[in-house]
Amino acid sequence: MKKLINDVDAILGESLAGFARAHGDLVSLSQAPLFVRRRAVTPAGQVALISGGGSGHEPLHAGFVGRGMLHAACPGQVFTSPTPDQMLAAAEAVDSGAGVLFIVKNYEGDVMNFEMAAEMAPCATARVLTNDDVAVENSSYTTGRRGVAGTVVVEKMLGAAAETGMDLATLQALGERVNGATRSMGCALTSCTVPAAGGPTFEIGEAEMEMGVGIHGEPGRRRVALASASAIVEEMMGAILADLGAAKGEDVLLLVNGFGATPLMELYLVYDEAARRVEAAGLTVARSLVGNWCTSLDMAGCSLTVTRLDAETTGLWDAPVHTPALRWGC
Amino acid sequence: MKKLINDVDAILGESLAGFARAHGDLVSLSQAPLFVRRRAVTPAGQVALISGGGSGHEPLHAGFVGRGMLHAACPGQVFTSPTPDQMLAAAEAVDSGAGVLFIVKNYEGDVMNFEMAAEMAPCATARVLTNDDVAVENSSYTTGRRGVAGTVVVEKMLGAAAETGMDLATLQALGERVNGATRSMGCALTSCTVPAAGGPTFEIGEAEMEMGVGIHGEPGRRRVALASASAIVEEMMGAILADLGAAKGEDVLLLVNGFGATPLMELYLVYDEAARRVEAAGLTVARSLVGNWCTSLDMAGCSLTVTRLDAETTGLWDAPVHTPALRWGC
Amino acid sequence: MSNTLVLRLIEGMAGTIESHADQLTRLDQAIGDGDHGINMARGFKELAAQKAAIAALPLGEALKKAGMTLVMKVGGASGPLYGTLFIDMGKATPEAAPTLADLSVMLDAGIRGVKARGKAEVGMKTMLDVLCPVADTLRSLVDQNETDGLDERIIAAAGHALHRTTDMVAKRGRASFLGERSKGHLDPGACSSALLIGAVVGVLAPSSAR
Amino acid sequence: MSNTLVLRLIEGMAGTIESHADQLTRLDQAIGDGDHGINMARGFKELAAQKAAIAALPLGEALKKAGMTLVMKVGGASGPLYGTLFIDMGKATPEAAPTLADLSVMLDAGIRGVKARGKAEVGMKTMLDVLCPVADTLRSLVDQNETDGLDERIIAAAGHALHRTTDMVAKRGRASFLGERSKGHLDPGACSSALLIGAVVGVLAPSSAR
Ligand SMILES: Nc1ncnc2c1ncn2[C@@H]1O[C@H](COP(=O)(O)OP(=O)(O)O)[C@@H](O)[C@H]1O
Ligand SMILES: Nc1ncnc2c1ncn2[C@@H]1O[C@H](COP(=O)(O)OP(=O)(O)O)[C@@H](O)[C@H]1O
Ligand SMILES: [Mg+2]
Ligand SMILES: [Mg+2]
Ligand SMILES: [Mg+2]
Ligand SMILES: [Mg+2]
Repeated sequence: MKKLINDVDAILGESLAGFARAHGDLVSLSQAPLFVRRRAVTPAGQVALISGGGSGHEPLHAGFVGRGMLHAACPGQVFTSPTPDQMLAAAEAVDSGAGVLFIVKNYEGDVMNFEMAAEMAPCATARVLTNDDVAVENSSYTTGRRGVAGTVVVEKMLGAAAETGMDLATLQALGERVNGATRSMGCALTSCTVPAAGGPTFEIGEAEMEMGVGIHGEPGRRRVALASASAIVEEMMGAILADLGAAKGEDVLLLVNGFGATPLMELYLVYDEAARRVEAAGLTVARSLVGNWCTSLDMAGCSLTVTRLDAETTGLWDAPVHTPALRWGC
Repeated sequence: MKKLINDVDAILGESLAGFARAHGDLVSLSQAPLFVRRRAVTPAGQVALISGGGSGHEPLHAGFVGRGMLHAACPGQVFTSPTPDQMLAAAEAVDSGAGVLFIVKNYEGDVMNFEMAAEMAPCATARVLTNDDVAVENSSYTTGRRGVAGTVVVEKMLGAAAETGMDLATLQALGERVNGATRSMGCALTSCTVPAAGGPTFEIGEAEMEMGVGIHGEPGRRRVALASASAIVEEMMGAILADLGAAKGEDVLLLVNGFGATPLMELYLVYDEAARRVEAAGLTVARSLVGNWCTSLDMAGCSLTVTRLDAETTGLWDAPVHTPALRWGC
Repeated sequence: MSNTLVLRLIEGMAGTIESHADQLTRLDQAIGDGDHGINMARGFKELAAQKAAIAALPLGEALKKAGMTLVMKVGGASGPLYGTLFIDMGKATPEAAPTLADLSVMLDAGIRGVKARGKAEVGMKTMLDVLCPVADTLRSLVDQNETDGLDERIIAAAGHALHRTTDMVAKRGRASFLGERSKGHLDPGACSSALLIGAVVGVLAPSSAR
Repeated sequence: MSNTLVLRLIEGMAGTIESHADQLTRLDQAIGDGDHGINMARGFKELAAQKAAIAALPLGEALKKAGMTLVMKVGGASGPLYGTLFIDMGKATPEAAPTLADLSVMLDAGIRGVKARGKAEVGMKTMLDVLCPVADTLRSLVDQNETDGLDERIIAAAGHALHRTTDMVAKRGRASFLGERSKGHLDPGACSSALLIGAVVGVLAPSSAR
């Protein structure tokens, strides 16, 4: 394992200390319980958005704390859900009295820990569950689909909506609508290495890739031979569009997300393949985002996310945002 | 070699096509000769800034084309200087009549190709050479120091200055001043793989790292045993500060730059180590930037850059910028 | 239960988890995200750090505090689940020193909590696939008033149940994302449950410990 | 020089570069950035594609156009340098078919251009460390009017000079960043120069080609 770290057990705290130091104008850090919050106090009447999950997906979620996006983020250990004390302390810190909306990726660990936090919370809470990963068969007998990079879209749009003073129930409904209009799928060329584990999570041959991989290096649909970017995007975008059910002529947002070790040069090449397929399906790529937003430590590979847009959600996407990782309009 | 690509020979064109498609509101692409330019016409009287160099350092340079930074960028093949026809075509496209300033990283290939372009250019040109890499011994008998991530700082500040209508000679002098106030050093944990070469540029053991590496996987000061982030930063920051000669109490800009395959989590951890050392040396970290800005394809590792700031350059750093990769204030 | 017994139970569980952490992580790398051993070790290390304070409490309170400690320290799916197991066992603990029958009732209560928290049942390739067979064995032995060799039987039940998770297709937890590909591997949480049961039996009936 | 000779010179040089591209790249991986073979192959492929148009020109113009083609296609350090070599040779080309003495003068002119462009001299571990010894050999043979075995001597001079770059410490090019660590490796540009000289000799005096 080759990483720029000191002590394996101290990574999270040391990294967050650097994060808070670099972005002290925007965020502040609580070390125990561990959470990151906007420096600005939540205005009265504004619902506070709190997300969180295992670390290792940076900039998700702490990088999205700031004006027009999250009010707080609770980082768990690497790939491990945070614990309820973190969510409770964060809620207490950022609740303005209008309640707290938890944005939770659909993993049982996250779901249960946020659930316990909600049960113990002194304020009104609601929850939006993201589950955009079409790689996983959607069966009511299992846990359902994973929440992956589409979470970034949900956090951005809800963040903008919260700024307008939208109430908790309406925000929650909007979140479910955005999540319902979002589909993702990913593919890994290499494994990630969890620092505490010290070695790669999975073995993969020089000529293999993992199609449909999750954001923790969980195996995906199947192990296949390494293919061209064009063939990879064909399969991923095919699965996404088949499941999305958008009508011809609709606007969509296209997000190409790197998993951490894939250079921008490759991500833009993938973007070109993806955008051409979206357009060929009769949809319009009205908004785009290309970069490393929801990563898997040092995994090589990428995911595609498509969100159906309407006038409201397009406006929410375009609204000013000022966070460590995402900034526009101000 | 595992990369998200189609044909090795088509990577650059396909990737830039995706880049131009994703950022069509800001930039446009000329395929032959190959260059990226701002969509907006250069206002009369404004000096145009053109940079360029081998590809594989994305977002440098094309990602910095836009308001408040570059007017055009000329991407060469991977790690290979662009050719003079590119610079000539770009100059013709963006010169407003006020002349063109070439920002060139100090590599003989870049220097000579930009030099030939300058000899053939129909407009007034001047050049700023960046050479911020302290890893290389500074000897007048050799090529001198390499230009590395400090180039981002030079491009940002000159871009802001150009917007104010500063003339060519004054801009050039400012560029030399900023470059002179900037020092960098890097360290690699893994090699990069040039697509056309098909394999890693250098072999490196599981427990080794390359201290003082360049941004093309060029060997650095020496091959050493993998060390803690703290020890790595100690050596790099020590070399930087010793060479920078800043006086106690001065403000500096601290840039922590990833080489492409190092996750944000590690970069922020490194940032914390670096910032603490800057402060311990009696300097103030007045501005910061953490991320992948001047990369080496898929190399793991990072570089540190420190720039001495004064009121003018601080203002230039803070000025609005709107490019694909860097955006604030608008 | 005496103060020292609770102390020794915590030490026994924490020791087992610590020495098997790598194994649990390896199992989780195969069909999960490779952190189960790390999570459990973090939680039980904290439990061990607080053992004196916990052992000073009445058993029911001790279990609840142990559970809350796990909830706040383990994280992941196993944190709330093991936490709930202990907390709900604590809620079902009598004031007097518990009999074997009480223990059976307590374990059943804890398992009900785990099922509700995780929306899971037996056969879904989770920790329940060890916890439930063990609870069933304990209950039937208590019902038949057959306490001879009880410890060996519990251990055998746990081991056998753990082994059977190999052939299951996961319906809960991260392994469920793998569908059929989850077959052929032990479930990590089932393994940690078997280890904890072994540790408890080892403390309560040292002679029969594996 | 006849039209077909120029055609065959271009084919000879392009063929050698293509078949040695990997070797040049490997040399550049050791002490540079691993693209020399790729750069040269790209440039000479373009030269080959334009061979008909170039060969149709008078020799001086043909050399200039070939040089400009390399400048616009090779990139890196070697592009402007080889481009300048050809362009400046073209500028020194007489109208009439060049004699050996003319060739020597042309090569000297090209080398002067390379030195000026690259601010380099002999001994800095670059292509000049092959080009200059070869030019020296040619010049002295012409001066002594000794054209017997000239082709073998040129090839020998190139090979020997290339070999000597191994022990040099680079003072120019990317290898110079390595300082002492640049020792022990052939210089990639010196190698491509030796290859090109071999190809030229092979076309002009096929019997003695390696
Ligand atoms: N819904 C559930 N019900 C019961 N047990 C579960 C459930 N989900 C997961 N588990 C158990 O938790 C174990 C995984 O724990 P752990 O790796 O610590 O958490 P995570 O899956 O969040 O990384 C699984 O092996 C399984 O036994
Ligand atoms: N200043 C110079 N003068 C003469 N030759 C040089 C100079 N700089 C580099 N070279 C030659 O160019 C070769 C490298 O070419 P190439 O790899 O194509 O370019 P780059 O170094 O830009 O990647 C070196 O091996 C050396 O022979
Ligand atoms: Mg986990
Ligand atoms: Mg090069
Ligand atoms: Mg796990
Ligand atoms: Mg080279």
